[in-house]
Amino acid sequence: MTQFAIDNSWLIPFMPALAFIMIVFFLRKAPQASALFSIACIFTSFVLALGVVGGILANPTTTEHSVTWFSMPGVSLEMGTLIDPISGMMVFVVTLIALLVQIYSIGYMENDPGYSTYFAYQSLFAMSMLGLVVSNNFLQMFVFWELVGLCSYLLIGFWFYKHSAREAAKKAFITNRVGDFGFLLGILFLQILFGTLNFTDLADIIPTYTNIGLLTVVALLVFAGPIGKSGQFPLHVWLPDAMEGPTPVSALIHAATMVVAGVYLIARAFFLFVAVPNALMVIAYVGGFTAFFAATIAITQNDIKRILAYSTLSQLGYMVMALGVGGLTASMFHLMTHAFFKALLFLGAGSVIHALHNKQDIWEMGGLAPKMPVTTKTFVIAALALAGIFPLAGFWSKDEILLAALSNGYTGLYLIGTFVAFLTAFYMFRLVFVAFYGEPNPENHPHESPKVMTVPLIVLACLSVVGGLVGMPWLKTNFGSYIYFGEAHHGYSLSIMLTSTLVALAGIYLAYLMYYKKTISAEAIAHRFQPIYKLLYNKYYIDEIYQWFINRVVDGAGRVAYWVDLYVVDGVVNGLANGTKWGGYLVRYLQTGQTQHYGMVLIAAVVVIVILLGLIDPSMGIFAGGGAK
Amino acid sequence: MSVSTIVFWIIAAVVLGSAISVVTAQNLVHAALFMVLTFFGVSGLYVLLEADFLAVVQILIYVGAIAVLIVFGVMLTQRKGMEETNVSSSHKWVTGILVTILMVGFAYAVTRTPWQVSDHAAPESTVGLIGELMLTRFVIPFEIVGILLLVAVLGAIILTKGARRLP
Amino acid sequence: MIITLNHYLLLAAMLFCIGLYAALAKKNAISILMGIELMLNACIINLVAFNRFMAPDMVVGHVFGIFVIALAAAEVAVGLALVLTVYRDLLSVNIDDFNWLKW
Amino acid sequence: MELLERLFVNIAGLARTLMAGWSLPNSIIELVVLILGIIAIIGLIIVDAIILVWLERKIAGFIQERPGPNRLGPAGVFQTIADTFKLLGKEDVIPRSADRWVFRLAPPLVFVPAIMLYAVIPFGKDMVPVDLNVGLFYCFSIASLGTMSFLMAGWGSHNKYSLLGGMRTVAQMISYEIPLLLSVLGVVMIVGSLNLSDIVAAQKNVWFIIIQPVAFIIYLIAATAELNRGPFDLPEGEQELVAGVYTEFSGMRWALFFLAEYTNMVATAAIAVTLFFGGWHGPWLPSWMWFFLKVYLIIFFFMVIKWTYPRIRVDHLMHFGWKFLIPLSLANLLLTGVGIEIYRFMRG
Repeated sequence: MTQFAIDNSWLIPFMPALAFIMIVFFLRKAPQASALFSIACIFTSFVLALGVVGGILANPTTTEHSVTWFSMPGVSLEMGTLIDPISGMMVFVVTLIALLVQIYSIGYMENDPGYSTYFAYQSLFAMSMLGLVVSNNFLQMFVFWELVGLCSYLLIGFWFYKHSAREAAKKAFITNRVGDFGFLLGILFLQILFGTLNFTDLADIIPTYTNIGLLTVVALLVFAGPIGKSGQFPLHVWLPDAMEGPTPVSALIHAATMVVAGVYLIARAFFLFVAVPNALMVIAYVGGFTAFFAATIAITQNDIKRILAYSTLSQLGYMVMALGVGGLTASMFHLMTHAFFKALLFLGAGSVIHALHNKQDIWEMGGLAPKMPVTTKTFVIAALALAGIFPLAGFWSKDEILLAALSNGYTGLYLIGTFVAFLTAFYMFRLVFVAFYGEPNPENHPHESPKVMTVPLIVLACLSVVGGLVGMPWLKTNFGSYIYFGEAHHGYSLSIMLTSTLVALAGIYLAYLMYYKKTISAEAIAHRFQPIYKLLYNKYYIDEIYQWFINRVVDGAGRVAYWVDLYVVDGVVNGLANGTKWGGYLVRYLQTGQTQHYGMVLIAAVVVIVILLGLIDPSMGIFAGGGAK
Repeated sequence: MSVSTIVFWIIAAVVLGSAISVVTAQNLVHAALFMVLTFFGVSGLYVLLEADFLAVVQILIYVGAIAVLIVFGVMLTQRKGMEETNVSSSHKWVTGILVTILMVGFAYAVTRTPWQVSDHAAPESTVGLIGELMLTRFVIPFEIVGILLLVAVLGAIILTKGARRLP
Repeated sequence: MIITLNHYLLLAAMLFCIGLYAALAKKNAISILMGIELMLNACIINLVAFNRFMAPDMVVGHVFGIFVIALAAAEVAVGLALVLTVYRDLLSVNIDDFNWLKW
Repeated sequence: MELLERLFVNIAGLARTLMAGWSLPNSIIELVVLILGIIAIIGLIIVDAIILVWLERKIAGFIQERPGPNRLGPAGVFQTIADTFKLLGKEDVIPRSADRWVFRLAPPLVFVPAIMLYAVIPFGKDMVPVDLNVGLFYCFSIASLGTMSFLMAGWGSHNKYSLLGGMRTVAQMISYEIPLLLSVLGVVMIVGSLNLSDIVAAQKNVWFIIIQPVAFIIYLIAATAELNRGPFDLPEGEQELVAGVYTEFSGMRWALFFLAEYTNMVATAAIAVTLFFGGWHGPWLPSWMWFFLKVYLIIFFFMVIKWTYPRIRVDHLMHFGWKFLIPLSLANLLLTGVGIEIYRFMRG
């Protein structure tokens, strides 16, 4: 079974693709059937993924299958699958979350007119994401990379009748273009420099390559992809807006899976980044800055999904930072645990939004805890996990990142990470206390969500609790024994663990004081730090800066180009056209409209050609060929 | 002078004479009838060339169908008398010179070329061989010709009857 | 005197040239069609003559002759249909009047 | 009996030996024998026509419950001969505005192809004038020549009835030529030869009317239409077109048309016999007698049809030809092909 799953890993993306095709072509008119078929397919993929994981745990080796896609002289492109511990873990996470989210969607998307379409998109996304994960080369990965971008666009704009959804979808797509362009350039560079895009081959070649300057450029170009897709500063602006999509989509795509594709790409191409320490440093600082930057914004936001979105950005920053400081294991571990609890948070938020009929402002909620016990409990578990409280999942992975930062000499980043842990605990429990334990809003009549929605929550809550235990440094074969770069390590530091736990608890306590006990007035603090608060509340005015840039600089350049086009390019074209026109006036006298005249010219031309050919070689001429046997 | 040689010269005279009459006859119907005579002569040439099947096909299709169609066309498009219906254009002298030069070129080419003539005898019956070739080696052209004929016939019907406009 | 390939080829060439003259210098559209028929006939004579004198064992020339005859039939059907259609509009089959292609 | 059987063959052999005695070259002997044969055939046709005209008038009379010709000779047998002399003596009128040459050429050009048909028909055992290997095809191509002559006759008369009649003739003949050819192809597929002698030989045991009944019916209908006879005689429909193409013709020219029609009828019947009724095969009697017996039977059938059925309307005629006979003959062709395959499969 496990061997079958590993050898036929192409089936994993194929099953959702089948679902997509079936729904699009046959099941459009049958919403329930399409949902069930989609879930059945993703479940099959999940079973296969379990097989893959089982195989990896038994024998952590790399299995690669590839076929030639097409080959030309000089370029040979292949398609294939690459199963190693990293992709095995990713396949497991993606299929699991996708399965749970799809089950959850049965309840959440109930009565939506685009039910079938929604599941078709979900299947397409699952196909693309899984295809991305199992790719064995950059080009195939890029294809699926673009496909997940497309799915993201489709799902953000799923409620396209809403203006904001359309705008958000466009924003996500366009912002991603910037990063993807860099990524594509990087791929082209790799193909030109090394003649192959296969990960395994490149991993062999790159360490021997000596032109570090060029390689740095390539690495940074490739890193542009993750900047866009994983929402790193400065291309993070699309992710909060992407919350316009249905909440399960946010959970699956914009929290647990698609956005970590960038992190996965860095991990996959880690050999490339390790070869150029400068690039690694850039990655580390970009990640660290994003983590801090997003966390500070999250403190001031009021929309439940936006808080979670900034939290996602912050956690993605963590993962990227971990990679930057060389902690591949830590990053991947955090990726996995984060997928569990962040998906849980989003699904919980979705449950709340569902119950409150699309209300998203946390200040309009309040007092949900008694009405929605399951949602509240699972949400709190997830929040604790995210805050990094012992022994929940986030604790282990966050500690590992901090350890990696400190042990690799990035003390500054370690401090930032610790501070971000504090901020994380603070904004998460601000959310929890306000939304679930605040003053009940008399307008609301919340009710617990149906089973089909709560069961995925419970499953994810269990995973959020125990998911981190696989990475306990005391285990003999823990997470790091499978996923590492170079060699496995089992280090831990009690001081870091204690610090981070204390810091998180401090954040929770501060939130408790400010928003539950109200002993510290949040308004007063906001008033006192008015400029900073406004800066944070308006997300550092990044969107406005981009808008100004586009309005002034891009439009100004556009106006110049317009003038050039109008007077220079059009002038040349019109001049040519006029010349042609006047030429045509002269030449048209040759066109009599009499077919016979044309025929005569034709025959005359034949006669002339025959005579000329006869003259060129008068001895035998063209007439010698008639004797062919 | 064997019999076949005499027959060849007679047929050649008939073919060329009637072909020239096609061009020179003032009455278009006469021209068309001379054309029929030309077709007959060509059919005779096929008999001389031991292509009996082709000779019969020539008569069946050219005389029995194509010539009839053309005469029909003549009759449907002439309203007044038939005198002076087959006149040449104003550029007939240029055309004549051009065609003469082309003929000289042809003659030069034909006489200068050392043809590799085979001395094998022609097969007794060609029908079976033709059928076999058409359905084996030339089956694709055969099918294409069939489709072409179908398309041509449909096109001709639509052209003359006028296509019915869809509501 | 023996009739050789050249006799047939020259005869066909003459027939072709007469047909070509009819096609290029006649005013009546149907005359032009007749000229084209003469040219096609000349082609078939060539095909059959080559077949007879250069490769009599194979009847490829005959087969192609039949194809040309079929083509001629198609050509005449469509050509006459065109002439009749134009005639309905113009009440003329004079090729000089067919000048819609003119600027 | 043996003498009778070999009668004509022996006459030809006698002529050959006689000329060989005069030490003439071989090719000329064959030519003379051929010419003799042609003369014999033309004589046969004329005698035949005289008999047939009398027969037709008798049959018409019988069907219409009147005696028919009954004055000259016993049962009026000499009536036709008298008519022939009358026609020969008539004034030859050519309309002033007629296209003279076309008008004059038309009647012989109708008649000549009709005679040419006889060149390939096997009249009896070893009695085929020219044993052509594309015989059947030759028959149809010669038969199609008649169209052109009718068109010439209709056009040359410069008479609107003639022209209309000519056009109708051509339309009818071209339309019905297709089912005619297609029906015959079934037989050709079974025999695998276009040679009429081969076709006759193939019917030694079983006549093709048993294997190809549909083809025979199609052939009979289409042939009637080709002959412009019977219910399909619109081109000369008196009530509408005066006499169609024949309107302006008189005297011997008209007689030629008439002769051609009967010649064609005999030829059509002869081909029908060759294709479907086993040709000259038959017991006891000499082969050529069997042949003529069968031919006359079919001619009798043609005549009965002509005098019993009303004339069909022109659009019905075309619809029947294009929309019924052609699909039917195609279906017959398909069935024949399938049957042949099955037969081959059964035989291994």
